[in-house]
Amino acid sequence: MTMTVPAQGHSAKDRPKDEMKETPNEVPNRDLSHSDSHLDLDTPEKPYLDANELIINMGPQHPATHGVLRVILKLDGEKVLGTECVIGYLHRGVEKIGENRTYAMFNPYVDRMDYVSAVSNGLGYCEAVEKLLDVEAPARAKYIRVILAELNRMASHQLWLGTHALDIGAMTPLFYTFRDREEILKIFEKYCGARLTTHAFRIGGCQYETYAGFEKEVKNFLKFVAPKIDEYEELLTTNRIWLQRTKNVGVISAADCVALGVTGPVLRASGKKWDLRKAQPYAAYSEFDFEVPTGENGDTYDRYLVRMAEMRQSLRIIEQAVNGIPEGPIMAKVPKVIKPPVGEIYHSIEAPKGELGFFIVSDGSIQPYRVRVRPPSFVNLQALDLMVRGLLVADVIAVIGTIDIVLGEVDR
Amino acid sequence: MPNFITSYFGSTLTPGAAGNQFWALVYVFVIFTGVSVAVMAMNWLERKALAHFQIRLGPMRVGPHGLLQPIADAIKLALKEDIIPSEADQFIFWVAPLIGLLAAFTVYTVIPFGPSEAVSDMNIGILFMLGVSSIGVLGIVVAGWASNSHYPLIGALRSSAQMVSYEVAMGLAVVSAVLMTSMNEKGTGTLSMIGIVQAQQQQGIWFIFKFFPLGFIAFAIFAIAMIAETNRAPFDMAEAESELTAGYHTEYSGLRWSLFMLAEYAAMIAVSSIAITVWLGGWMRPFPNLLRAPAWGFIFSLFPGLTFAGLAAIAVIGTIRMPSHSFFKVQRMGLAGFAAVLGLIAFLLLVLAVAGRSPDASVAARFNAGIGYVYWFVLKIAVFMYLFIWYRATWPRYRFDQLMRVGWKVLLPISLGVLILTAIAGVVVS
Amino acid sequence: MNPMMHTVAPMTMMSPGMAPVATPFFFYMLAGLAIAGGVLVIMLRNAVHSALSLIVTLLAVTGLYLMLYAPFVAAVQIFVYAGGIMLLFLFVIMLVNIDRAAKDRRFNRMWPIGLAAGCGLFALFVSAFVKGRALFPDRMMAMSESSNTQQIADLLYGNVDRMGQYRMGPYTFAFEIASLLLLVAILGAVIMTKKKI
Amino acid sequence: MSHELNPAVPPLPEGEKKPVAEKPVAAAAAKPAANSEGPVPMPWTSPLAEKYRNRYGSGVEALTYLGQNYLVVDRSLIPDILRLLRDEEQFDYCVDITAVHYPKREKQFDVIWNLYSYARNERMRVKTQIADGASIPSSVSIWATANWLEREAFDMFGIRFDGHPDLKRILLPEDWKGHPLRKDYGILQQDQEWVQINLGIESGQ
Repeated sequence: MTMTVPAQGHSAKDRPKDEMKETPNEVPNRDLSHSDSHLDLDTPEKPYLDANELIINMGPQHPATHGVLRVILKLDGEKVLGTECVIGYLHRGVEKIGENRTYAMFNPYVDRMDYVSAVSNGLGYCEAVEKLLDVEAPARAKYIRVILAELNRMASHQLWLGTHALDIGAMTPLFYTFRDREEILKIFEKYCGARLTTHAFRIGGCQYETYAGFEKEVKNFLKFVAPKIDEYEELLTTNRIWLQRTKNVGVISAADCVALGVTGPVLRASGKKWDLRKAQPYAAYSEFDFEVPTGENGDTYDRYLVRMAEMRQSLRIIEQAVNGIPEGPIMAKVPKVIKPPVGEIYHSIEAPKGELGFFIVSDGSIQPYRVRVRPPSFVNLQALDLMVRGLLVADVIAVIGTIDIVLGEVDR
Repeated sequence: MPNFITSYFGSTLTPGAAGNQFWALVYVFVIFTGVSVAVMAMNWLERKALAHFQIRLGPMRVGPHGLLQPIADAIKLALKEDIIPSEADQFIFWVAPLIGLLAAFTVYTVIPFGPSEAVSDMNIGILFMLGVSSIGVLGIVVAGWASNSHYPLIGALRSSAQMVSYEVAMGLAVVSAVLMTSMNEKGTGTLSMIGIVQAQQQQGIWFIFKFFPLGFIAFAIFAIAMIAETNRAPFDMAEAESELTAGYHTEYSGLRWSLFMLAEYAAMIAVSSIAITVWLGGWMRPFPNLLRAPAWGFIFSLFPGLTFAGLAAIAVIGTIRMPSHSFFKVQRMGLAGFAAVLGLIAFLLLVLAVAGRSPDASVAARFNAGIGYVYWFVLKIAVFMYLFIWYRATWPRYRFDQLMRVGWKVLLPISLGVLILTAIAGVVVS
Repeated sequence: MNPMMHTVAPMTMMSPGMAPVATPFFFYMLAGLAIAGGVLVIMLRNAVHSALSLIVTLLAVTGLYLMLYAPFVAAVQIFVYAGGIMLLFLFVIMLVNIDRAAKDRRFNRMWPIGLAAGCGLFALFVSAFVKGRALFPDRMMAMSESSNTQQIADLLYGNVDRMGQYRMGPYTFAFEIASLLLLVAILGAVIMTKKKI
Repeated sequence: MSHELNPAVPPLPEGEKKPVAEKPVAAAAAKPAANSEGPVPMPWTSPLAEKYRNRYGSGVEALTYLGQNYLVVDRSLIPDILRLLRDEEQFDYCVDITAVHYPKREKQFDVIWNLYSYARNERMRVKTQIADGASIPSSVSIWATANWLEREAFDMFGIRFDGHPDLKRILLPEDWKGHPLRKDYGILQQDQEWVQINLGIESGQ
């Protein structure tokens, strides 16, 4: 009856087993030295009553692992003793591809990493190459970039909210968020012809001028979506079951976040007010007035609230940007063949999921010598083990949802 | 006509009580068919209602407004390959859905759709219902075990623990209502389903309003526990699709899987009928004690016909609003036909209501009364079914430990308290 | 056919105004089911199969209770044993490592004693059966062959009431003692299983 | 090599009305006036750089390029310097750990730590060079986040990190042969044997 999961090569190194005795809703006192996920999966002798430890394989085909994440759970009844993430099922070697494409050719590939926020990926990559070339996009292009990136942040958060709520068992928000995300995708489609993998930007600016009525449509969307966010909140924010399922679940402190390199809403929800748009402004973000919402407890509920607040802040930014969008060219003077000088650059932006960085090494040729992507989902996912130890199986689902991972980005 | 057929006419007993096996079999057959059809209708209704909660259309392709979708689904499921995992326990895997189904359908023998519109009246009816419906979970548990897979096993464990915990609160809530039945001159209560409704009739009050708010609290406890008992959202721990893929029926497919669904929906209707029988006056029409005049009886007896007329009108409007494209020709005809059938039923019911008005026409009157009982009972069930769908569309899922906490630490003490207070109130009043 | 229907059928058939139908048939069928289930419980290797056989036995016994005009006991049998206790049995059995349990010896060394005890019990039953007719001849007559429908109706419908009266009357003390015993058992179970209280 | 691009003069569009985001001052400063090959790394002068240069002498080289600072550190100094950077200089957030492969060099790999300080709102990189087959001390004890990042570097480049709690492949299958981000690993190359055994197909291409 007990199946030993064929795990991918677990050495039989013995690590001290976490003895988590807390009840699930208490904040466990965690020791970071065990955060590396190592499960002792090879139990030689099955005990007669093996109710105590159950090893269960969640994914890669599982409805709530947001793609092809595989989590091996070691359970005591339903209590999680430890987890091990097995990733790489969607590995496409994006970084290797980057070394074999020209700078411009690689641009659409980055859209395929975090495919629910393709615009942000493109923005990060284009700005990194621009930095390497030492050119700067024109102001109008920057404004367009901000508008689209913030729309994309909304879309990403809406998708997160829908799937997260679905994971916790609330079916209905999914359809509400998808209805509203559709409006964003329509704007993307009208702007660049694609809905998901947009490839909206070019190195040096934007390829396309905004279409006629772009500003009006964006403004209409802002008016349309503001009450919809209240609608989501109405369904969930004060819902008793939602509160019970999310409060004090998957707690992570700010110090743990920093140590684990966790960024984005997860970091902010644990109380650290840090947003790259404020800390190291890129594009045109320094010109807008917006808040960085933070939480207090670092639990799933705070992360939910932070993301909801971020949606509202995105609306503020878009409103300012669309009202103040300057006239002018949308493309800087960039050579047809992009051939940066020898050197290396790191540039990062605040993607919806956290800090998305591009480290590009140029050898002076038309292809990057090395493109390193610093994926927020990948790094944030590392905190899963810390966040779920001592919780229940149902909480693992909630925490996977609340970290907001996209496996395309985790595996690249 | 043979005596065993005609002798039952005019009897005020259930066929079981009258000892008429022929009519008992007829009733069994009618209930079996009726429940199966109701489950199909419920399936369609759930998909449609859920879809409209979620700004979708739901099934629209098979038949007008997807009306034939459940039939298409049933055919598809029946024809699907029946997969039994090689590592599964073959026999138990095979028998598990049947256990659940048998338990779910067996309880219908004592559900009183009317004072004589039940297969049988047992003096332990309510205990029988609770007991047999608790057997249904055995099917779920052994199904989860027999699948020999982890997710079904966890689903089965959850299901059994959940069922044991909620049955206690459920039973205590029912007991407090049973106490209320003893509030008569003789001081004798009853466990019979029909007796409980008749007690409400005699006391002139639905038990939900009796000793307000005690009856209401007991009802609320039962209403919560029955959702847990039937594994529905927000207590659908056993088949939580985001956690356990599909819970106990992960490994099931085809007909066997559909038997689980059939059992689940049949059980939903069954527990709703317990709630209706015990607290909501069973087959009684609204205000039978206040609106006593025969005219009121006539007005209420028009309701079934009017309901069907309303449904027919909706179908007619749907036919008219259908796009006048040749693609929709068949659908149009189908919906028009559906409207015609509904209209015919409405007409017959209205004629019967008028014919049964005069007390002389005893067979028609009796028939008319029977239709009225069944109508009100089914209407109340429909409200409950809608609530089930509504809950599912609105609430997130409880976590397992929270569910147990609610069961043991909230519902159980409250139901005990209600039981004691009801007893005290009963003594004080009498 | 639905096995539950059998258990219901005798009850409904013994209603007033109706002579019992095929009583011996149902009796022997249910008795046979109960014995077959009981034998299977100890013969089957798989614990879950055994548990299911035990459920069959319990349901058959439920039917027998109904035939003895003890509907309340029958209902409690379903409610408590088949529904509640067997569920917990299964709950525990499912967590046991079946692979290993199947390899274990089915009968331990005590089997001769068990066999002897079984034979003794069987002899007791036979003697009770033979002598029992002489012990309670009137009652047995009254039960099975009485044509007095009113008496049967009293038996049928007064059953639960009488049960309650006995319980709250002459047997209150015994009842409370039993419940105290159960309470102690519950406390013991909690203390034994809970690691930290 | 012809360069149409002169990075010293960033092409600004005409008719610029809105103010553009200010360029980093350091970037302009770092740019040498006349260099057709683009900017070159310049020595980085800052208290931090001075401090480490003084403490470790020639083992540390502090450079800046396009406004981004980095230390090139001798391999033997890596554990000390990383720990000091975290403890003394508040570089408490390890953004990334990665590597670059230069097959023609004697020490083939650049290992790069990308650090950020929340307190100072400042980024820097630490680089070191190691030879193929050489190992490098793990920084998991310094930043917990290094765990997966080092596993990825091991997976992609075959760089061993001493003292890593669970150094194994992360993105590729456990028994895959080869490290794909090495320059000698072709873009169409794959572990044929693994593909045939595990996927049951002739080729993944």
